[in-house]
Amino acid sequence: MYIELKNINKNFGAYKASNNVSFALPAGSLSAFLGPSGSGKTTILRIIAGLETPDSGDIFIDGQRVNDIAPAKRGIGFVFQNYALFRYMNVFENIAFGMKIKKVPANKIKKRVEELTELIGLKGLENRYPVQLSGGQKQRVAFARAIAPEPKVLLLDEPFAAIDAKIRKELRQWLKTTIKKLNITSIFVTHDQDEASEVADEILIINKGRVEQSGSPLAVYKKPTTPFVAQFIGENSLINNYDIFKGFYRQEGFSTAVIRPEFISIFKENEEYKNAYTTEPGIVKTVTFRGSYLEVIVDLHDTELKTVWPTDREILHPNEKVGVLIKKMYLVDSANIREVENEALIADNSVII
Amino acid sequence: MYIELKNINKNFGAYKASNNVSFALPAGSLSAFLGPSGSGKTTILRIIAGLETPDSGDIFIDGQRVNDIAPAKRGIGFVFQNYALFRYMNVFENIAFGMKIKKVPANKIKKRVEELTELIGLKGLENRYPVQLSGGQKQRVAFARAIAPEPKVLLLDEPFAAIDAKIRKELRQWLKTTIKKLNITSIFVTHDQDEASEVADEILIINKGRVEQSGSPLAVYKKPTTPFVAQFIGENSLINNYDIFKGFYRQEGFSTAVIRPEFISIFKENEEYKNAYTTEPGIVKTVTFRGSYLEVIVDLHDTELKTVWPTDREILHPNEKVGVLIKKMYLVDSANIREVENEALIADNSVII
Amino acid sequence: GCKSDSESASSTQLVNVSYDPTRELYQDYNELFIKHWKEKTGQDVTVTQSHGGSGAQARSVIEGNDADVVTLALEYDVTAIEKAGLISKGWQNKFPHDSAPYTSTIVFLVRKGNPKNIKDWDDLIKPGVGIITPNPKTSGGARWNYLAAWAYANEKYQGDDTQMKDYMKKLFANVLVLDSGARGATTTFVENGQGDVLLAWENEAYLSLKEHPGEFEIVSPSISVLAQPSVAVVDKIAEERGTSQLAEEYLNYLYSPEAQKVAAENFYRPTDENILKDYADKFDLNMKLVNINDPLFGGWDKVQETHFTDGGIFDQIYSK
Amino acid sequence: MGKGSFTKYLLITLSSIFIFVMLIMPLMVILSEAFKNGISAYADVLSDAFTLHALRLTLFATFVSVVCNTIFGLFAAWALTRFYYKRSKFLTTLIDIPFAISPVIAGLIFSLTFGRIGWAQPILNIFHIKIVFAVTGIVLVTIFVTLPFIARSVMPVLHARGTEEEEAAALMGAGGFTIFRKITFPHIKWALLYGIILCTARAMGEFGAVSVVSGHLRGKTDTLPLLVEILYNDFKMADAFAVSTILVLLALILLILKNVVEYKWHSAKE
Amino acid sequence: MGRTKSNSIIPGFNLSMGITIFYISFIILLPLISIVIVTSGITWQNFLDTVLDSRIIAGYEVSFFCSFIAAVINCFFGTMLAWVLVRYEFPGKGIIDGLIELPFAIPTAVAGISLASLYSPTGFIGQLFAPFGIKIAYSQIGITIALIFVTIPFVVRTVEPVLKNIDPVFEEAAYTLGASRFTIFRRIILPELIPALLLGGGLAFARAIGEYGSVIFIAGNMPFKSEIVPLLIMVKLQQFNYGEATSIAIVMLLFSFFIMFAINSLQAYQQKIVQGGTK
Ligand SMILES: Nc1ncnc2c1ncn2[C@@H]1O[C@H](COP(=O)(O)OP(=O)(O)OP(=O)(O)O)[C@@H](O)[C@H]1O
Ligand SMILES: Nc1ncnc2c1ncn2[C@@H]1O[C@H](COP(=O)(O)OP(=O)(O)OP(=O)(O)O)[C@@H](O)[C@H]1O
Ligand SMILES: [Mg+2]
Ligand SMILES: [Mg+2]
Ligand SMILES: O=S(=O)([O-])[O-]
Repeated sequence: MYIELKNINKNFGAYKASNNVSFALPAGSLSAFLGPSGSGKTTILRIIAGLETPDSGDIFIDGQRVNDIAPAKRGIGFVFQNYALFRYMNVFENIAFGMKIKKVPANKIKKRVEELTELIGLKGLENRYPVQLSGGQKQRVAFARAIAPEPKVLLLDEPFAAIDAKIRKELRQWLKTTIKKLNITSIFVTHDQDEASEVADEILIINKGRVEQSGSPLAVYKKPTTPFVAQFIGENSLINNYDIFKGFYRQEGFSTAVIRPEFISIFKENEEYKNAYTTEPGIVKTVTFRGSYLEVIVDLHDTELKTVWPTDREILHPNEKVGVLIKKMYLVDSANIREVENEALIADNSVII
Repeated sequence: MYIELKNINKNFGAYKASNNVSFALPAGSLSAFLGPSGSGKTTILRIIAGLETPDSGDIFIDGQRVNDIAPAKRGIGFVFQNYALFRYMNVFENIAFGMKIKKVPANKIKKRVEELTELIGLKGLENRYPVQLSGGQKQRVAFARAIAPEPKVLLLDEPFAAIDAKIRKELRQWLKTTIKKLNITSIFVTHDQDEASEVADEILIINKGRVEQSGSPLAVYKKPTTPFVAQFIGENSLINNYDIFKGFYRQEGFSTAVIRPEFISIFKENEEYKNAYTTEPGIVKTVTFRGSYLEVIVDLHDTELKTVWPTDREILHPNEKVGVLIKKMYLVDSANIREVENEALIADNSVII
Repeated sequence: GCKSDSESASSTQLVNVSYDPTRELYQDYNELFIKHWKEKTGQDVTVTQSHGGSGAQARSVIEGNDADVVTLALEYDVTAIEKAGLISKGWQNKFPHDSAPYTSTIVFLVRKGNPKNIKDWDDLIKPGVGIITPNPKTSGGARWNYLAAWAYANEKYQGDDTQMKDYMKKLFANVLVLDSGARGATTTFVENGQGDVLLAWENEAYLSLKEHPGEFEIVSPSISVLAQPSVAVVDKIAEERGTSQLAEEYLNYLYSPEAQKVAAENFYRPTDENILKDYADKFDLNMKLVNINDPLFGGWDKVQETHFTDGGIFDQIYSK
Repeated sequence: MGKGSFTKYLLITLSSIFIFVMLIMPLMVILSEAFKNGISAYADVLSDAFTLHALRLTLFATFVSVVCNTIFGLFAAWALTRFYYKRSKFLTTLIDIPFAISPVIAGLIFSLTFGRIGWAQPILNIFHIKIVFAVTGIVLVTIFVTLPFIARSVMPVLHARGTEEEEAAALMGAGGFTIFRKITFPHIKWALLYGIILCTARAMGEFGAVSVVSGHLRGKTDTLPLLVEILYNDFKMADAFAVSTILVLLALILLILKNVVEYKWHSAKE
Repeated sequence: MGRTKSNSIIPGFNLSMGITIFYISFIILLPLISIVIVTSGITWQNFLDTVLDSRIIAGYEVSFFCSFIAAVINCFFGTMLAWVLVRYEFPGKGIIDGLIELPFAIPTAVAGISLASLYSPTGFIGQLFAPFGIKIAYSQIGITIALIFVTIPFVVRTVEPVLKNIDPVFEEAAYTLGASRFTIFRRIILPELIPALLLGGGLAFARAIGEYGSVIFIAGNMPFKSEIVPLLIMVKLQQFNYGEATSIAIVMLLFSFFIMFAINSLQAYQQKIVQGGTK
């Protein structure tokens, strides 16, 4: 494993910013720390970079324990949340800075900066100062500056937070492909799950200074292992009296159900539908256009459920009567999670078979 | 019409920040100005508020021409992009400020602030100072401050720009329902189309100081009337040699085609599909998990096309061979737009009929 | 707020614009005069003193300082006020002794025991002798220092211009510090220990002795200059304020024996011969003192013209 | 970020040495000279009527200058940062002039303007106004010499902060004074405080300019620095330095006041 | 950034601009006219002869040289003091902080006399250097020291707030790139400080050129060696020669003004790098 943290603890006063954090990431991987604000993501990143010293625990990079190695010697590139571009240096000087410090010969620096401006698509803008760049361009310069001295590890703290929605989406893809091309082990911090899902090979869900779950985005989405993850990931509806729905029964200890939009199927009144027996009648409350699909809130037994509707199917209207089928849900208590299928549906299907 | 602008022009030096802007919005509506950065959205908002004086043109609020009415007398609430909360006043004082200025009796102020903190869900935080609030909380205080003096019109300049992705989504819904509840005619500025689509009843697409198109989000999405709108709205693929696709022919003057993700259907090799004749063989390049669906880039005739794939269908894999069907596209030149259907598809369907 | 002193027709307030360091002299004299005036007219009079560099004080009067009388270090400074139209012509003859009620001269202040054995002007140009004197161009009073040396040179070289200038050159070549004012020079010499000899007014030399008893000695050269601080009524202002009579009496009374004694107590040489003799132990009466109106100098206007104007002899000494 | 205690102590030591040599040693000279003739002589000088008058005049001139310049500084900062105005840059540069002018010349120009030979004299004569060689002149030149301090310290803060908060308040109908008091002032109070401190210190200590327009009338137009000069020229070195210690003391009081205000503001909020 | 005056919603344009213009006109411009009026009383030739006189030129050289050195030294120590005051906690910090304004409060003459007594060859500090033949008081070194004394507050108090506001993240960024503490200061912090240093240094320089009271006691005032321009103006005044005095003053004023202008322009340039365009 390329980066490994073992039992890292870090307290700020009485507050446990890192609580026994351990994980290992393979070489060349691109991972994301995903978690709510204040969960300790930045703290772990800063500990790896050496900007913060852990109270206990070991940090290994490429098998070597780096706790006592000076930050600059750890071979780490760090992209700061607001880029922290040097305001009085132009693009060239910013990117060249780390190499100048290392006393790389001028002609080599020049070549490498050229390479990098090419890579980040800013060729010709070498003489611009940070203020003359757009958010996305700044972000890319910060990236180039971090990788210029050819670090073994790249750490990015909320690399997209300060960028416009539109550009953010483009940048995500760009960053992902570029990092993959450079084959540099990277970790980035985000609290946007779309972003984490889209960019990272592996996500680590951080909550209250602990790593709750890690795995591929789809795996984590499809199989949350802790109540926190089940609730945090996805645009869920949280329901307490989940036993009012057909096919679900109250289970001892589990007080809350988490229902994902795709766990719900909606049928228009005029459509013939497969599982007529398990489908219950609901009423559409709101239909919101969300870019390329419609988000639908349906009322079922006086409970609001969120689901989606494609733009190319016949449109749904508020107050329209529809058939609602809940296929499954997660039941959670304070420490456990259980995935339950709609029992009626199981029965229904088995009937057909 | 409640808010009406007629032929508003505003130049900054030689630059036309507003170019003959006219529109009318009904009472109680919630509208969005959507457009790229620098397109003049803020300028129009500031003109309505009276923070900027137009060079020519008339502004009507509730049928009354307000050009010569002092900004503070227009009955407008303004939420600034960075909130512009009074840093040295706490939440209570911030919200109460406008009423104090109007010499509302202290007990009434107290009651109204209580009402409002209740409304924005910040009860108990009245004594906090802005630095002690999170971005979303600040946003809500700015909102409460603006509506406290019961304005007839509420203007919001990029109300969500400075907020975290996750919280932003919650806030959008909150803002929408709250404004609807208060039934106050509102306009907000954004350059995020998801946001505009989700929150607004009506969007006005602004480009280069002009209103390009207006209408409901879905209407604008489904029927762009200008080339700019066709390209700006949606996650489109832009293609020049659109005549390489089966069923589409080069049309005089139209140099570019805009293809929406939902214009494309993908079929797995093992699926039987309806329009076999019009479907062309493509190869999946990337599959990205994006929250609740998968974004798929397919390669068709060496051209990359973006489309979507639901999480509940059998998963697609990179390099998988698939069938690709382009159902329609928009053709655009510098001033015109034309929607064209796949001719082969029309033929195909008619064959069946 | 703008206060305009509202003087009544015959004010009993008198403003005496004087120079440094006459503060104690006039403090004593004012007491004397107030009593005198009370006896004479029954009126109470208050005198406001003003002290500063002589030239700067003259300027302040020209620029608007409302002085009823001026008591300055140089006739030249008073003449400048005259030229500004505030003092009538012929003021020099209004009071006895060229309107100079007391005089002084330039002496040498040397360190205790006179280690460099400085006796006369000749000793000043010896190599290794460090001289401290204020700059004649910035300090009115210091012009007397310069003129005293010139008087000596004249006597020694019998009016040979080149040799006289040469002497002056050598003298100023030994000057270590050219302070801007008399007091600055004294501090440099006394407090900061610079130089072997300070060229000073006699009264100032005595003040230094008083402040630092036992550390210095006064050496009176064979020849020096008769420094005549001039007094005058600023006619125009005094008339405006209705103080002409009072002002005139104020200056006149300076010549009274009582006032002359006060001057002597403050180390100025009384012009009253009798009183001067009473203080013969204090002032070296054997020095030859050259008057400014002596043909050698020819009065202040000429002195200013030949010596102190820009490019004059003094500047030539320092020209490169 | 590392410890770097070596650098820290090096810098602290160097700074302390600099302060010691450049400020504390001259201060010690002043004190030792002031007390050369003993405590009672020192007390005599300080209780002298003329000294007390000079102290009052100094405090008066300082107070008026600081008040005038504070009012001006705030209005100027408001005018030059809150609005777009073509000649703002020019005006801003004009505000700097008193810093670029020698104090003696500063005094002289007032004398040459309002004095007997000044071009404004005929007008002043009509109204029987006396400006120079009176308290008015002293106050005026003190104002002149210290004019830039407050505007100069407040303007950058206002500039950096932008106008949105003021716009928000104005939009709700707040008047100019309310906006200033409630919205703007809290932001600039620290800069204002430091500007006032510098302005006060300089106003108290100003000698050159005041000297030219004072006339040195004993007990009337002598400020403390002028009195110091006169005593010094009168071969009263110890007295001169004793009077100087009043100014040192005033500076000290200023420092204490500053700390009190700082403490109050800090504990009042946040 | 700014809104035009006619349509700004922020109140008080007329009042505040009126007061500003009146105050500046009355306190600054009105008296300043005199300097021109008085100078216009002498001929052009006379003016040139006065300001180009070799002694005066020597005076300019001394004044500018010493003022420049003093400003540079103060930029160095002023920055160090500001740094120490902002970044470190140590006993006696309050004392240092409180002493910074002292040079403004002490009358310049007192400062001059005290410094002269300290630095004269028999003085407490001067005697340390005298054996090596270094004369501090009564030379240009003395002038420079007096000028350093009177201009300390300018640099410290302009740099201090800027230093306080520098975001530590810039330093961290450079740190992760391997920069040493000194490099971080030189390449990252110093550029941030330069506008303030220019301003503080410029103010110190302008003030130093005009300084009279504190300098003359320690200068020695030897023509062509340690004579400063303000002293030469006093010489002219001593001869009641207002025209020539104001001629020299005008040249000085123009020079100081030029310096300030240059600094303002440089600052504007720096500002442009940081804030961009005409904003
Ligand atoms: N230097 C510090 N001193 C005290 N507390 C700190 C410090 N740095 C961080 N913390 C606290 O530690 C916790 C974790 O902080 P961290 O910055 O790692 O969170 P994060 O997950 O990055 O949050 P965000 O998404 O808001 O950036 C927070 O509660 C924060 O207040
Ligand atoms: N006061 C001003 N002076 C000069 N130009 C201005 C001024 N205000 C705005 N502009 C210019 O007018 C244009 C429109 O500006 P506006 O702020 O309305 O854009 P916007 O659509 O709100 O952009 P953004 O999304 O970046 O906020 C921009 O090019 C801007 O530079
Ligand atoms: Mg963080
Ligand atoms: Mg905008
Ligand atoms: O006070 S003097 O000008 O004569 O030195």
